[in-house]
Amino acid sequence: MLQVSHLQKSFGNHAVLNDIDFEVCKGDVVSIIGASGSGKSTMLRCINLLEEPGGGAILFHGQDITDPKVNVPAYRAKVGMVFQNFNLFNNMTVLENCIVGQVKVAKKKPEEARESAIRYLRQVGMEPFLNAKPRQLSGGQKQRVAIARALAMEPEVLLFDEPTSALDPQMVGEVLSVMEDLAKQGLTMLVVTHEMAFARDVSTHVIYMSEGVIEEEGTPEQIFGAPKSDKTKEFLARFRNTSI
Amino acid sequence: MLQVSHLQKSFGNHAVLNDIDFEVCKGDVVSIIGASGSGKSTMLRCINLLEEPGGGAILFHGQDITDPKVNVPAYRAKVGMVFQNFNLFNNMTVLENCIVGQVKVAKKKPEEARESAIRYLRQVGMEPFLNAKPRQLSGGQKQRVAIARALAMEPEVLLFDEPTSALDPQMVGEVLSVMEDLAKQGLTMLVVTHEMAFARDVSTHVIYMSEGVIEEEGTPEQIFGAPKSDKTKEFLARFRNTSI
Amino acid sequence: MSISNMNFLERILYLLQRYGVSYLKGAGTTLAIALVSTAIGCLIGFVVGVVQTIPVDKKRDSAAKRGLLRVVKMILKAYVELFRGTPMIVQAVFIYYGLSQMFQIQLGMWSAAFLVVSINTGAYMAESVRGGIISVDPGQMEGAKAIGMTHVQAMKNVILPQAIRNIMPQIGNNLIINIKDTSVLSVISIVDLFFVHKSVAGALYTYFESATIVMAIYLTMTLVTSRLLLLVEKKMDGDANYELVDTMDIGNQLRTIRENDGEGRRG
Amino acid sequence: MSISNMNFLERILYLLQRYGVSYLKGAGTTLAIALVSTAIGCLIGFVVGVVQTIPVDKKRDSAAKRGLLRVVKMILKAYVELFRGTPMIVQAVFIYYGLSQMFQIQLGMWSAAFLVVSINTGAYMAESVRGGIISVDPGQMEGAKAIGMTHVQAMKNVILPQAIRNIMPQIGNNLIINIKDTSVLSVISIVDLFFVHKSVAGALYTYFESATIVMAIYLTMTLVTSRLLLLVEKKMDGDANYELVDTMDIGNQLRTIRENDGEGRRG
Amino acid sequence: EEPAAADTKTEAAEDTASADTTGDKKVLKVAMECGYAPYNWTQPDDSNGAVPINDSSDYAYGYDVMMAKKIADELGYELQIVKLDWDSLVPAVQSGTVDCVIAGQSITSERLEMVDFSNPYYYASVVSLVKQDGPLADAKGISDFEGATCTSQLGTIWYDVCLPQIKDANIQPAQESAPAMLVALESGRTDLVVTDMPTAKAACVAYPDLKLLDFTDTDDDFAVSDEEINIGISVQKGNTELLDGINSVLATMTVDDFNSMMDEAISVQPLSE
Ligand SMILES: Nc1ncnc2c1ncn2[C@@H]1O[C@H](COP(=O)(O)OP(=O)(O)OP(=O)(O)O)[C@@H](O)[C@H]1O
Ligand SMILES: Nc1ncnc2c1ncn2[C@@H]1O[C@H](COP(=O)(O)OP(=O)(O)OP(=O)(O)O)[C@@H](O)[C@H]1O
Ligand SMILES: [Mg+2]
Ligand SMILES: [Mg+2]
Repeated sequence: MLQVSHLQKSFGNHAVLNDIDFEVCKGDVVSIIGASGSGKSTMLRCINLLEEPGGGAILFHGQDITDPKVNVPAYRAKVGMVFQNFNLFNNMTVLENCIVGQVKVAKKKPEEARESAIRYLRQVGMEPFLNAKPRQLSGGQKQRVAIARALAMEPEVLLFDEPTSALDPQMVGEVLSVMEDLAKQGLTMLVVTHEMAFARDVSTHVIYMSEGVIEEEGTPEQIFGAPKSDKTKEFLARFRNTSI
Repeated sequence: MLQVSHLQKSFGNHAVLNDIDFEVCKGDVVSIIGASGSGKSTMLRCINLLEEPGGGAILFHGQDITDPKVNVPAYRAKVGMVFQNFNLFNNMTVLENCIVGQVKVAKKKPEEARESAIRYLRQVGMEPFLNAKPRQLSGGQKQRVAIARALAMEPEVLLFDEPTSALDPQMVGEVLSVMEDLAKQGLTMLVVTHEMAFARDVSTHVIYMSEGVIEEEGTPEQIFGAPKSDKTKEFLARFRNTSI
Repeated sequence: MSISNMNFLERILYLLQRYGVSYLKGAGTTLAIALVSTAIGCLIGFVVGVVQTIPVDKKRDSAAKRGLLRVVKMILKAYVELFRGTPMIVQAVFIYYGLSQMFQIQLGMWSAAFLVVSINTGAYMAESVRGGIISVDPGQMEGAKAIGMTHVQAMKNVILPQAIRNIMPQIGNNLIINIKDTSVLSVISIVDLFFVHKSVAGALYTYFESATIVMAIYLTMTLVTSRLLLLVEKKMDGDANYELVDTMDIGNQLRTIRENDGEGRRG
Repeated sequence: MSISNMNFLERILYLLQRYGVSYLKGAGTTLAIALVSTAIGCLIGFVVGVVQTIPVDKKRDSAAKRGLLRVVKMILKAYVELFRGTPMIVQAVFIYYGLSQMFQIQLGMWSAAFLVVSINTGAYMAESVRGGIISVDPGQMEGAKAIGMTHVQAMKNVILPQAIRNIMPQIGNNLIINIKDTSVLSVISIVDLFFVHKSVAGALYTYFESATIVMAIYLTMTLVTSRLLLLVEKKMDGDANYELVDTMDIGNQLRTIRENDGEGRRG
Repeated sequence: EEPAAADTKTEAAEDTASADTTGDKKVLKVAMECGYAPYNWTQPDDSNGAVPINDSSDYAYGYDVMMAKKIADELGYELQIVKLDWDSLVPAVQSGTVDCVIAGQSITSERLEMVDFSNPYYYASVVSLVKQDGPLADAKGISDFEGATCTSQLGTIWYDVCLPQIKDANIQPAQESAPAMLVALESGRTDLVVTDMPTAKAACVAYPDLKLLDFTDTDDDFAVSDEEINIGISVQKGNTELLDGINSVLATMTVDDFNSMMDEAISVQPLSE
């Protein structure tokens, strides 16, 4: 359902993405791994059109969404995003953060929106904090609200940018199990992650990025079991030494 | 050198820290682990006096720094901090971020400050980005600059709030080795972390926090090998299942 | 006792006794025009500020839309520059007398007064709003866009509420400026507080005494309004703390909501 | 040709020919007072804004320091409220004539002019600066404090540079307000652009023609200044992109620095 | 709101175009500052026959108002006093928003190009005001003013014609209003102001330490032609009907009539109470 081809992006003279090609099918959970600064966030942002791609095409259900005629807000409503730095709305409470999109964008009834917001917040354990403002939350709490906000929009595809970076192992477990459930229900996910365990155990497909190109991609077994590229081997070396 | 006793803190009716007691000696690397929202960041912020403790004492070299007569900026200059959300200065380049404190606070000569800033930036692999502004950096890059900025102040104690959350495993390895070096040189560190591997392998002491109290503390061997409290066992369950 | 034998204070009392009502009426006029025009001006300023920050998407927007946006932005820019850039007193004369002379359009003096002050405030507020908008973390806009909000929705729900908080001190400034600047409306026959002062000074030649009275009245008005605005700021900042929700209660709440079909709803 | 037979344009040309130099001189006076006073006023505003945001630490600050801070803050607050809250024209009269009458203090008219406009601008800017400071992410202050900066250091190096960026539109507003508000200084014998207009209109009864001329001059002045300020804003925003540093080169750079003893240093 | 000013248009030449009608009586809109005693001032009540100010609860009275009443009565108009800032008196009459201005305007040839003036409705004399304890208090003529710092009101013959006659005078920029001019004198910023007798008399009541110097009929006085010191009523250019009407009323009055009317105005001005 999502096809990226020859995607390019540079900031000034600094080429950040180079000829990125891959495909995601419905229900896929794609992990994107790679070094800091290799362009993972930029790629997600391009898919969501928060950055204008410098070249190439992004097909969503066969339609090139870089096409000028595409209704961008409507597209974005179908493609959720959890930001690396959360970007919660500072002027709203936790609950309002999760309601506003449903009401204003998805045009749901307020009470319906409220119920589903509370449902998702409960899933990530943020129910007691409904009335808190973002500035009153801990890092992990913010991250969980950001996840709930994205889920509450019930998108077709979800882009996660390091969704568990601020969470403790226990919470990571809970969030991952929520994500697994969603995957089983057919939600498509692209997950930038540094949790190699997640990439290996949960995802259906792994993309390893290095310096703006896809160095290697394949099933978790291929990437973790038998990486072809030397770079991939080196990158995974520490993880494989310490944790497997 | 750092002694926390009966530390308390609440926001409104919400008690966040309850009767926290522990001691850190010179050269210790103390890991603080615990669930999201358990009060880890708040504790670090109290130690740095960014939050006013609600009760209890914090002794630094025997002097209670909650005492009104203490010169707070001078104390803070000796106690570095890496924030969970980095707090890089947006109006400065990467290099300036690492220089300004040395020049304005530590009163170093500008060229000296510049050299040591570059040295620390090189250690975290951020040398090519000297002239970038924070908004132009990736999450992991920001985190590395934040670490370099704190190191450049050459403090006696360093408080790290999840210093590797945005880093890939390879980079985590490099940052951790920098921290190990520093520990060997006698730098004292308090590290809030979700990297159980780090807590286990690098630290000299582990504190497990839960709901505002220290549930258990001890050497890594004690905590990871033979946790006494049920809560600790439960918290560590997932980590022990998957990664050991 | 003749005024020539009175001392400063006695003269002030004499003026108050004789012209007290006039002063108060003048103050009322001043306050009414300032309040209404600041409110309208803020609205204008918000609309202009928001339109001026609509990004042009070279690729996605049709040539027609881009052209239109450009024209609208140019008109708004011209509006801001023209009304910010020329003295309000001259604008008032042109609008009230000039329109009448050249196009036989006779605005009532009150409509002219509200019009002139509002569009002036709007021109200044447009710039303040622009400043308020650029000071909001760009991540907020990204967050809003990512859940599918259009530019206008994002502005309305996310950016402006935060921008307004940042420019509240500015809104206060504008209100206070207006309280004082309505004095130029004496050219179109509006008898505001300052015109009363001029009349009294011209009738009794007691400039300092009358000036002292109007300064006191002005100060009272501006102090009260700036105090009120500070309260609004405090209110906007909200509580420093929040209440934890009793999770047991949420289920009940949900049920109640369903029964009342949306009472107590939010957002 | 007699002026009664001229059309509007011809009259304007006639006025320009006859009073052109006076208009220009008036404009020069206006611009000089506005520029200098805005600059001084901004300085005052920054100092007041910064002092007003110094946090009081109930526990750590000595009673003496807290008392002093409170008194200073109260004085500054009174200054802001007094000068924002009363008409500049009355202030000018009190300062220029009142001081002379009551205390035999004879300020020169130019000093009085600069003084009055500067302290007024300062009072308004203090509020704008407050708005600018609250709009900067509190994390920035924490970052600065964590490396040991004092409140003043943090303000100077971290907060204000960002606040200034946010209130640049406001500084533009103030400059433009001042360009127009200097007209009230005619009460203390300053012959600014607007006074020239009044003189011409009063002598020839050609209000609209003269007003058109001064509006054009005001517009020119305000357009040029707001254009310049926009350039400054652009400059402040800096490049959208940065250059990667050639890491090989850094070693050389370091060496050069050492040799030149700090040329090209930063911070 | 302005009472149905709808048809008050500029075709002034056309008969009573610039006068509204309410009921059967046409309205005569007369503009003045209502802040220049004893010519015109604002008072809170209608004592002495003061006229309500349009759109205000205050009343206007003074020499100009008395004259306006007389003209309106004789010509069969209903009088409406429009209180306006000095700056906008001219645009108001030029645009037809008001019918005439009675506000102590001096008749000059230059002004006659832009508005029409009636015949003089008052002959103002020129006097000087100084401080009683100041160096000029004993001046016997304008030659004693040599080198004085002086000022007067903007757009008056006193400023434009009289002050330049003082030898080596340090002429400061003109003041916009009589009160401002007096503040300048009283505060010591200027040594001397030149104005007319009614204003000067009023000033001496408000500021007892001022001294009025009148050199009329001496050789050492300001030289002004009779024409220059005349003040007139201005109407929109070409509004001959109103102008003729006003002139016909003024023609019935003598200089003594003017003076006695002024004396009455001075006697009832607020300062005299
Ligand atoms: N300014 C504040 N006002 C009110 N409550 C706050 C504030 N800051 C933090 N809290 C609350 O204090 C508790 C502890 O927060 P803290 O940031 O210390 O957690 P943490 O252990 O660092 O969690 P994480 O691992 O998610 O970062 C949380 O429940 C949080 O909501
Ligand atoms: N606005 C920008 N202007 C200039 N360069 C940018 C900008 N945004 C990102 N970059 C650069 O693009 C590169 C890729 O950034 P990106 O955020 O995609 O990295 P990432 O793979 O997400 O890294 P991380 O794991 O650290 O978050 C980085 O070198 C970064 O400095
Ligand atoms: Mg990233
Ligand atoms: Mg934390």
